[in-house]
Amino acid sequence: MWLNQFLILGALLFCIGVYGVLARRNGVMVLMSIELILNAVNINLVAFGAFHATPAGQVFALFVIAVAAAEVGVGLALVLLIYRNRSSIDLESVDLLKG
Amino acid sequence: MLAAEAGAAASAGWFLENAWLFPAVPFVSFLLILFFGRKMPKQGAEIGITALAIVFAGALIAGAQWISHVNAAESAHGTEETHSTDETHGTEEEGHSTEPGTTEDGTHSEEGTSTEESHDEGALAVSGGGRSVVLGPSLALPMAEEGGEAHASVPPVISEWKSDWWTVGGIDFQVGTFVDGQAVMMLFVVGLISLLVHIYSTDYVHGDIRYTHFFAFLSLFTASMLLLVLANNLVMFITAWELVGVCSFALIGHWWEEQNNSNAALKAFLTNRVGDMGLLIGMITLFFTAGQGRTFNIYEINVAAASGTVSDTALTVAALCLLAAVMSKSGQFFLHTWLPDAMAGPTPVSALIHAATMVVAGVYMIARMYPVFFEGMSIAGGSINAVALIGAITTMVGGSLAFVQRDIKKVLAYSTVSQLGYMVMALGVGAWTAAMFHLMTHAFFKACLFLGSGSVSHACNHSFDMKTDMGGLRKYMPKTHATFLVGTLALAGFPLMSGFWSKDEILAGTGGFGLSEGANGRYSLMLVMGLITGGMTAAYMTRCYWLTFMGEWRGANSPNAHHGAHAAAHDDHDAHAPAGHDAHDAHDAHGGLPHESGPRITTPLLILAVLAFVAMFANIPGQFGFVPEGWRLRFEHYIEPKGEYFPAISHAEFSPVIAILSLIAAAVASGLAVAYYRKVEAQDPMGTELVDGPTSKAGLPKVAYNVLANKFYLDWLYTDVIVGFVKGPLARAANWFNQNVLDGIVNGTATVSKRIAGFTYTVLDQQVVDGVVRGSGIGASETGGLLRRMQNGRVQGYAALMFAAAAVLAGVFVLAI
Amino acid sequence: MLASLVAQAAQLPFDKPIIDFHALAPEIVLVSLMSLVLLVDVFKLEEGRRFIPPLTGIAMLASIIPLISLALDGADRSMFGGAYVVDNLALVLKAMFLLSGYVVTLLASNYLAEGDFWESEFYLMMLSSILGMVVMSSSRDLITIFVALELLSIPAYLMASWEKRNLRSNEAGLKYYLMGVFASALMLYGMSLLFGVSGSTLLTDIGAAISGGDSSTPIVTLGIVLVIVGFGFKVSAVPFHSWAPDTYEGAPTPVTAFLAVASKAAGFVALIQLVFIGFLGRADVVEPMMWVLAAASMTVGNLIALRQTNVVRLLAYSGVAQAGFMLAPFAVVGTNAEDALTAVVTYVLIYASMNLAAFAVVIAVSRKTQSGEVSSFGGLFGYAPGLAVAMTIALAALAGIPPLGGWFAKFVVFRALVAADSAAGYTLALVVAVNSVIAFYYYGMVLKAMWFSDAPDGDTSPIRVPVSLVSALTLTVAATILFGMFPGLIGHFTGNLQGLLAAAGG
Amino acid sequence: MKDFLNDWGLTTMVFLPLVGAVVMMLIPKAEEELHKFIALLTTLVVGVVGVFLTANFDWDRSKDLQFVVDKGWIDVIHSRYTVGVDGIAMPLILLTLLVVPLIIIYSWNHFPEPHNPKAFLILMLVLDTGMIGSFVAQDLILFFVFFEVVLLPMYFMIGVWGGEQRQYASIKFFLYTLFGSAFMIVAFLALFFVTGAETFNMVDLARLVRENDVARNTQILIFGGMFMGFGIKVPMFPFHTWLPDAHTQAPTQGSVILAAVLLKLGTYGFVRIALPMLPEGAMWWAPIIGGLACIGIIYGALGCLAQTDMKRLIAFSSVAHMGYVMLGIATLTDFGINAAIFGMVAHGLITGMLFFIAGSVKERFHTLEIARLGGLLKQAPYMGWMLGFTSMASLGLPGLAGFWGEFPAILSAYNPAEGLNVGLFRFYMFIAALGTVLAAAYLLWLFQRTAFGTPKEEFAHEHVHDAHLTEWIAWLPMLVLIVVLGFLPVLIFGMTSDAVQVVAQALGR
Repeated sequence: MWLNQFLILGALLFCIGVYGVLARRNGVMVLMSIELILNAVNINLVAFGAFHATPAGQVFALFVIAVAAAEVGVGLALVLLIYRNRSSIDLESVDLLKG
Repeated sequence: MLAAEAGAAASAGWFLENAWLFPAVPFVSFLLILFFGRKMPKQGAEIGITALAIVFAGALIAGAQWISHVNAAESAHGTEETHSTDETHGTEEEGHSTEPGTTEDGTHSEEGTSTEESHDEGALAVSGGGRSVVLGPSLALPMAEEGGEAHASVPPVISEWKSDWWTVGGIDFQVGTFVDGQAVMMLFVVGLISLLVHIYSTDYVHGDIRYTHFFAFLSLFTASMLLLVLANNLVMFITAWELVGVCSFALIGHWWEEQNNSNAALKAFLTNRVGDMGLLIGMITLFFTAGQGRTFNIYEINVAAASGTVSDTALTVAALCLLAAVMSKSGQFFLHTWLPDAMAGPTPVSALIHAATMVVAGVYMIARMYPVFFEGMSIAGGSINAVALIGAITTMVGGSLAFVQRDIKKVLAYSTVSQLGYMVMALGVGAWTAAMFHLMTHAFFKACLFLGSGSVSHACNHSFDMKTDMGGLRKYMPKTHATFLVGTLALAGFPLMSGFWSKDEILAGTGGFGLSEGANGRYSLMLVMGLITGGMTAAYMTRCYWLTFMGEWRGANSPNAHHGAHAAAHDDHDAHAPAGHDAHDAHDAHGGLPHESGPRITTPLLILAVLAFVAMFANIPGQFGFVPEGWRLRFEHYIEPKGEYFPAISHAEFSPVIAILSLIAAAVASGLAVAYYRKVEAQDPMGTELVDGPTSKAGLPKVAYNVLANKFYLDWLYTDVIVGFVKGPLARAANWFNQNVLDGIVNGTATVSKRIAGFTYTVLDQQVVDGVVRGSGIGASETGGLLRRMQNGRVQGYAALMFAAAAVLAGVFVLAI
Repeated sequence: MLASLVAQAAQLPFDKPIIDFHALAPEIVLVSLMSLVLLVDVFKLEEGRRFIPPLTGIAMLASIIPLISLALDGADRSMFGGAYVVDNLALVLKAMFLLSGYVVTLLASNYLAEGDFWESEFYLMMLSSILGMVVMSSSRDLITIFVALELLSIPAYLMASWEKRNLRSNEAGLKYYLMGVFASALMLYGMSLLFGVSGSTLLTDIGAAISGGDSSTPIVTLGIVLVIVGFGFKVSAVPFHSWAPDTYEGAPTPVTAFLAVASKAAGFVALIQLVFIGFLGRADVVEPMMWVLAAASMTVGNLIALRQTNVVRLLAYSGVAQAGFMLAPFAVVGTNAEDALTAVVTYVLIYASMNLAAFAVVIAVSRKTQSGEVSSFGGLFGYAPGLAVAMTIALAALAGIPPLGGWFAKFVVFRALVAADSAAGYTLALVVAVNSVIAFYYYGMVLKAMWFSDAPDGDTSPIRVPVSLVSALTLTVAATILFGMFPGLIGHFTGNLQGLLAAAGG
Repeated sequence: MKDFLNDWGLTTMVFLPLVGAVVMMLIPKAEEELHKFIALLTTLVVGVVGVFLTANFDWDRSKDLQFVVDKGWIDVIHSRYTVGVDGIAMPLILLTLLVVPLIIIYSWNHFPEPHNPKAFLILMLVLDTGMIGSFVAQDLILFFVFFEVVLLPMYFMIGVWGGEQRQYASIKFFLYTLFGSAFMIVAFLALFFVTGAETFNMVDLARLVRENDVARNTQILIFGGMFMGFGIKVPMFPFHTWLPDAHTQAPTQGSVILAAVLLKLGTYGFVRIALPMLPEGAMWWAPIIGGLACIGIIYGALGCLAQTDMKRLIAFSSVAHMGYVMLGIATLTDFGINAAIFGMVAHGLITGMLFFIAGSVKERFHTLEIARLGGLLKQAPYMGWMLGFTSMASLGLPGLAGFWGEFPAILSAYNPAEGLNVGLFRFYMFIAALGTVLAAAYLLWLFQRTAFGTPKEEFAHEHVHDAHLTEWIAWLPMLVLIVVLGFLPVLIFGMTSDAVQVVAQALGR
């Protein structure tokens, strides 16, 4: 079975995603990094689904994809809103609220 | 409501069984004065006097009833014993008859029962009726008391309330009264002196702003004192004990506007409180150790202690603790320092409370709990013990300190300390009767002296300073002078005065050097100290008398002669006087010469002076064969308890040697004092002391001349060296020690405890204990502040935190589990 | 291709799902009325728009009716192979979400109408979020949970930044969103691992699989940790709490109330299901992890709260600490599951009422003061004693002072911890004890301002409180008091919960 | 009537004040007279109910709970609404019933700033409910709830109507007590679980602990938790630091109620809950409690001596006095526990009275700094004498109530329960006796400096009104009771003695 390879790929994607989320200052890039993590999840799900010979993994993955789309939609809306109000999507500068 | 118990025959006497009325009457009077006094025509004084008159009358009747009670008990006992023992040995029988409490012989007691019903000569015990008795040889063998039958048992009259006073853990406690000869005697003394003081006060504190209060507290005091006397159990006893303390506090501080007075009041109360601690612990110890069950009942405790069923350790501890209480209440060395200060109170108060009654409460307690002390201190057969030693030291300390006082009341106060020392010493050596006798006589003559000093001060612009404001008063106040003289003689131990006899009995009771027969031990040291003090007493009283009544009146030159100068009075007592006096006193108006006081003042003085003399008849020594047997040792006969609640003490004989020794001591001392003051008078009629003492003589050339000029210095030796030394360095040293060391300790305790208190509060409490609390609060808040910095507003930081935490958690659990 | 798929599908065991419409009635009612709200808005029925808030309220209340009928019916209903269960627990929680939603509607209506907001869409968002919560209450399956979670979260992201032209609101929304999505992603990764181990998305299956022989595999541990992290974010447990204060402060206050109560409760609901049904076999991981999260949340939340000057922010940190209290019973889940479950559910219910009461007062007061600073509460007792008393009741309840609701919540937590009779339980009980004292300190700051201080600007004109707010306040305060005086009221629900584990197939 | 009392008597007594408070909430603030009237009436009616209960109390069975009501309350945790009174609770209930109306009378025209009688009296009534409830509760959880109910009203009373440092004092009071009760509730729960009880009923729990032979170490730990809760409330050294602040800053009425009743909740808890339920734990803790009590006695006294503020001094004296109460409890003997209960009542009356006087002094002179006072007897002789009288009572003068709290406590330390270190307790006895001396010192010192002497220059020419009518009405009953209880201690001991024996028997004595 080719399970481990998929899992390793998923883990790598996950790590890259996490790095992106934590390190990129551009809001859009952060959104994309999150997509990477979600895709890592999808790979895992599909792989495991195949491994267990159950469609649940694929179904789960479909739900994730759908929801991720919605999420990114909202996310982009928020980034846009920020951009409109501040003319910047640098996350570092978004720190009005703290303490 | 009341149940007569404890074996008292039904005929014990209504007043004895209902003795609770004695404290109740003055207490009611207290309440009446408190609530209605102001509205009464005499502002409440009449209520108090009426109450005290009732009490006094009751005390007389109670006395009579007690005497018949004793007689009845003896006759009962006698009939029992007649057939068994007596009859057979006639000589011993006679010997017995000279001994206290041994009139159990069939013949005697049978006579005794029927005869005496009429008696009332003022003093209870004096009143032995004319019994025809066998005149035994006046010097019989000291009795060896074999067997219990030596004493006729006279049961005390104990009455208890039926309902509980308090109840804890299945043990019920009742209030009740415990009347025996001792208590009856005290009833009489307290009732009489309180009555006289009440009458005296109506004049003395007339016009005082707190006139009504004064009488209210006098009533309360009397009630408390009577309660103390009659208490059936130790809880009642301590209640009364502290109540009299409170009254003393209130009356010492009667003129509380002056800080000195309130200081004195506080000092008195606090010093007493220290002693009360001893009483508290002592009674607790007895509660748990004496008797079968747990009891505060004095009778039961005494029975247990006397029967030897209580462990010695417990008794010793209890006795020592109680002794602490005595030391404070009865002004024993080294807790005596409050007593002189207590003179800040009005003079009648000093007479009543701080001379005649309250301060003897300690003595009374030892007497009351005598088995505890007798067994606890192993008095029998000893030569020294704590009680006797404390008494002896006190008596000397008080005597020497009296020398250097210029305040007449303080002289009397130290004298009181000294005399109380005598009483305690007497109890310490086993001379129970002597102590109580002295208690009574002392009450009479010391009250007389105090009231006399008040009368004097009344005449001298309310000053008590002998050196500046007195002198030569015999001319102006003959009645006061005469009574004061009687009091002085009695105190100094002049023969034929009551003080002589009572003091002598004490000295004989020591059994020192085997000079007296029948004593409980050989307390030689006590005898020596007692004799020395006897001399000192004579000397300082002579000084006091001289300064006050002899010579010329110095008051005219005194700053105190003029009212504006009141504040110049040196001593911290009531020189400031009842405020109302300014308005009312006539003598201030007529040229400031002293004048005799009014009848309300002099009458009590006269009565007391008479008693100071008459009281000697109360306990005529048993050896005085020329006196009818029924007149001898009446005090001992009726007052000393007989029964299982009293230890088997033996009774010392009258010792002519000791009597003569003490007489000599007194005579020499007062002679020296007279000589000294004559010399002073010769040098400077207005002077009070020699200006140049022995120390100021200097230069060899002068010596020879002086030797001649001074008649080989004999005169000087007598007057200056001996008297001067005693009066000067020694007494001053004692005074210094007293004022600086002892009093310093007392006051220092206060200061130190305040310091400690300050430290405890500011450092320990506010900084350490509370600091921990506040510190933890601040710590929490600061930590919060630090944590808050992590919240820097950067969302990726948050995400990093989240991820890092997740990673750490995952790492830990994956690796650990 | 397609044919092969169909053929493949035909071979799969695919049973036609039996749909119990009674069980789904609350959701159906809610969706229907939600659609109505949407339609009114979409078709720009201008005169209809002012009916939207009442309609929203009615939607919530109407959905409760089938809940009652279900409760009366009493039977547990299970659908989709156990993925969707309607039992008493679910009913109680749904009722709570719906009522919270109703109260938030009451809170929001005037707030939105008077401010610079889009109104009608807001209610739509809220309804769908509530729908997510209602679904969450019944979810017993990873997929359902995930979908419900996103359904309740995504509208919430939007609501947080609802004040479009306010930078703070934007920031609140963005932070919430980013953190939320990141947490979801982590959680999903964990879920995928759990799925991988068990081969099923049903919680019962997962539970059975991971408590089996090789249950100590690191992969399971990792999965559990990541899933808990995801919901730890949702309930704002330390150290996943950072978003909460910022978001709470920046978001419109009614939204904050919504997030602090409903959204947090939803997180707990998910945790309850995951832990009690799924992870009970791995108490060795869950217990220590929850111990750490609970202790950290209480302590850190309280300590930071000590230094807050803004009431909303203070309530946010207080919420963090409260989350700690609610997490505490999870720490003894292995030894004392029943008491722990009762404790959490009780706490969540009571917490909802008292926290909503507190927010209601904050909203009412800020109507006048336009400020969220603690000092702005100064002298409140003088000029608005009613509000002051309501706030006092709310805060005292949060602090756990009898006889107000919070004490019982804390009590059951203590009870669960002590009953476990383990060192972990006792120590955590002590941590709870100490923290409940610290907590009062900052609640006390607000009380102090209200009762002991004077109005900061000397303005003591009374506050005009609209009817909707008054009713919200009355509801919540009354509930807070009732829960405190007669905890039996909740006891009845939680009492019925005892059999839940079995019913849910645990 | 009898039936009503049996079924509803206690409940009425407990909740009537709450009803009064609710009624008052509905009445506008401006109707001040009405508020006062309602509050007074409520408490008086409660008092009347109490009197009826007392009259119907079967004194021969004072060791049993009477008027018991046992209804379901929180089924899920097996807690029930169980109330009842026995000889231990009775004196304290009566004390509460007496003190609260007196405080309201005293308040009649003494409302401290910022006035607001409505709020003040409502809080007072809520307090009343909490206090009475604590004394009648026979279920641990019920007790806990009532125990905590008093916190908030007191917090506000101090915080709103208090002195300058009121905010600090009120929060300190609150946090301290809360801290203790958190431990206490944990202890209660632990007790519940270790006994395997299906109930929080106090009597049943005590029985179960005995029957199940709960291990000694467990008992010690659980007792420790209770010790924190009750000990802070008492307060015992070193948890006392909230007390001086709270007392000093609280308004007069608050101080009185704090001294008279609230502190008693702690000691009552020891007697009612900790001792009978955990006899072995009590054994272990007794020397510690005794030691802390003795430290408290001396420490409180020293604290008093260092004070410059009259009220603070009285507050510190509470630390010392409660030390005696705790010493009595620590001996675990019937003497000691009886003394403790008497001490609670006596301290309530006496210290309450002292606070009343301090409050009135403050009202007249606007200061309580001892150095500035003086000559009270000159300017207000009645108040002065009352101060003197109460001081005397406070220092434990025999013949007044205070003595009966101290003396049997000291007595009992001579002979503590079997198994306790006799030597140690005798040492405690000595310390306690020493404390009486110090007590006299600080109280008389206070009396001397405030009442004796002449008024200071700044007040010399001021007209000072002696006690007002309301003050007389409020004070006289307390003064009379101090005397009456002093003369007839059986009034309290008679109530408690049998009931305490039950406790003592539980302790194996």
